[in-house]
Amino acid sequence: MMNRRSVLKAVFTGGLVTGMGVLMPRIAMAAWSKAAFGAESQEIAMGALYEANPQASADVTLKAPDIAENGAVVPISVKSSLSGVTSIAIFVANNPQPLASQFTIPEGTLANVSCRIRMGKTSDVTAVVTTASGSFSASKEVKVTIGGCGG
Amino acid sequence: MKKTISLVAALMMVSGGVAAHPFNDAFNEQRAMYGKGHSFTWNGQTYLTDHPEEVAAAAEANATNATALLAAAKDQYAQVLAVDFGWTLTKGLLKSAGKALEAGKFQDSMNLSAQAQYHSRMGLVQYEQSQAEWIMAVPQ
Amino acid sequence: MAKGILRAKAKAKGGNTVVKIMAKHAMETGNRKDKSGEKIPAKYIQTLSVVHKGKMVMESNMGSATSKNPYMAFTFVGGAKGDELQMTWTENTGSTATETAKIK
Amino acid sequence: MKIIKVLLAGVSLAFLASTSQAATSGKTLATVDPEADRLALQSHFQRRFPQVALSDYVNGIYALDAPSREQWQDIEDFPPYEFDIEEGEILFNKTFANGKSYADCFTNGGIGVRQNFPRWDDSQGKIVTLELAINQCREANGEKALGWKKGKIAQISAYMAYTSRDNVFDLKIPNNGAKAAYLDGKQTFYTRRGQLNMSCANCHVAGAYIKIRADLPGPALGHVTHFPVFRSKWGNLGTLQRRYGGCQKNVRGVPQKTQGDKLRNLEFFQTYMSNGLVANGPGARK
Repeated sequence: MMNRRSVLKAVFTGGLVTGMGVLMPRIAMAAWSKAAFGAESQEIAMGALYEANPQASADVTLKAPDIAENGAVVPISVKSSLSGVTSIAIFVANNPQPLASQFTIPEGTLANVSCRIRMGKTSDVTAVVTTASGSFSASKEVKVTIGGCGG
Repeated sequence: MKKTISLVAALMMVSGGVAAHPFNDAFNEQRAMYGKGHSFTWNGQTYLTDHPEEVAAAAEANATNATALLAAAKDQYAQVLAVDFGWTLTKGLLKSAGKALEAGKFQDSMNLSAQAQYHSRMGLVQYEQSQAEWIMAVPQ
Repeated sequence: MAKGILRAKAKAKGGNTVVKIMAKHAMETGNRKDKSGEKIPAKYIQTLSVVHKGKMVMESNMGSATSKNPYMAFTFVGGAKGDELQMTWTENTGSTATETAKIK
Repeated sequence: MKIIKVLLAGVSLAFLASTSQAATSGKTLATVDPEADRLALQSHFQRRFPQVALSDYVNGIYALDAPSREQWQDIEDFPPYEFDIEEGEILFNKTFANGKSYADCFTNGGIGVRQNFPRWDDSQGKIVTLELAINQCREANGEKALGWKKGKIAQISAYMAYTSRDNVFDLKIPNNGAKAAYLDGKQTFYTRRGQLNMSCANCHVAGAYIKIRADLPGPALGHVTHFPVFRSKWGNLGTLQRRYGGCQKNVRGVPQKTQGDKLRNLEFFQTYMSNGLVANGPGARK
């Protein structure tokens, strides 16, 4: 049964989720979601993708630098020891649009991805891993500094 | 009178270096602490913390003085560029000084010209000094 | 044949294939302004999918926080030297293309 | 042991290099000893960072700072300059209108020659950098010279550097002309300029691995081996001379002329300091 909140979300995501089981992770549909990618806060972006707020989990490993050498190119790796991972998403809380990347992990692909993201300023970076039993996350603050050597 | 003394004093101010003149130290210290327009006593004499350019900019604010000061600042900038030791902000200061002059803001123009000229003069000091002292920085 | 915008390094190792892909793309976010203060229109890769022998092995959706020259690396089970990977990218502007790479 | 240096915007010509000792020799053509200079610079860094292998200095700041190194290695895993190497190879192999190509201008067809540049050219009586040689080659074959700082020239240079990876720099100073150029470059390196009154050496000898705001300047040893570089800051590939201009602006000085005598001599001096190290360009930098 859909509660009011998820119905609203369903409308928000363009009706794509209507008719799907509530527990079915929407991300498995893999369509590029304007509601999620265009969202200007992490809460809204996550709301568009997940039923419930992801729970922090030690089974999600986020590798990110403490201090980014350059905010324009920040190497990030996410892996998880959870079984049945269907997707991995990366959020940068303080970016204008926090959702950076979303990876669909089909069966047979390991829950271990790397990418490079862009960060406007110091921010928490959050990786969310989705499995059949819910969404799990790991966060880390990455400092972005303005260097003295612009040239 | 004070002004003349400070002019001479400031011209003596070839600062820094290995054997810094104690007067320069005193001047730099006073300037750093109190800014311009402050008087201090050194060896029983009274001096002002003004740079010569600031003294020049304190002249009556009119078209003639502002024009002359801008020309002097431009000339000094050309000199420092000729030895390849210009500073980046100087060009902008000269431009602003020219605009202020056109707009009839003579005092603003003179202040900007003075600042530009100071930059160029210090660039030249830097050049002179570097000729003698660069070798000191080489690791042995 | 002119090369596309994707470069891939795929290596079969111990039963798995490690894939690294980089795209030559500015990933214009739409947040940046040009010198005259006009916003530069957004132009970025939205999706990139990788297919191995008819099976989707990775699909990535990207947002404005993906760096210029976007890069991703992942590992899938299977794949052998000489196999082909089909990589399809789609821009927010609607342009799309499929490029291929061989597993080494 | 990091000291945070606070730089006053106002000029304070008073503070002089902390490394200074009474130096009397090495200032004139008669006393300058490039080999002694090189060894002195090496030993300066080896004393400061005894744990760092000499050969690792080609990686710049990443030889000294582990957290930066980790990010850099992630990027080098699939470096953004790969596109430029490809592009550079195409450009390099393109024939000019007269049927000749770059290969005709360089020894060994231009492959694996990066480590020989910059070099003293006796007939021209000056230092020739790789980029200058590229443009001279173009002009000799009736083509227009390329811009010095980025784009095609950097890509061609990157390709040529790529074909020269692991070749050892062994610049020669064959005569007094070359020696004079070396001395001039050395002077430029140690001379303070700009409103911030800083020399190359302030940041890259005494100041290497000391924070300047949020930046860690790289060591002067091995400083030039990895050029041209793809700087994330630029978002594209650039030549060493482009970086020189940027550095000089950073200390608020009007930059010296790109590929002019001064900066070519500086490049010669710096590269000579890296003799014995390998060419590893192009590189990725922050």
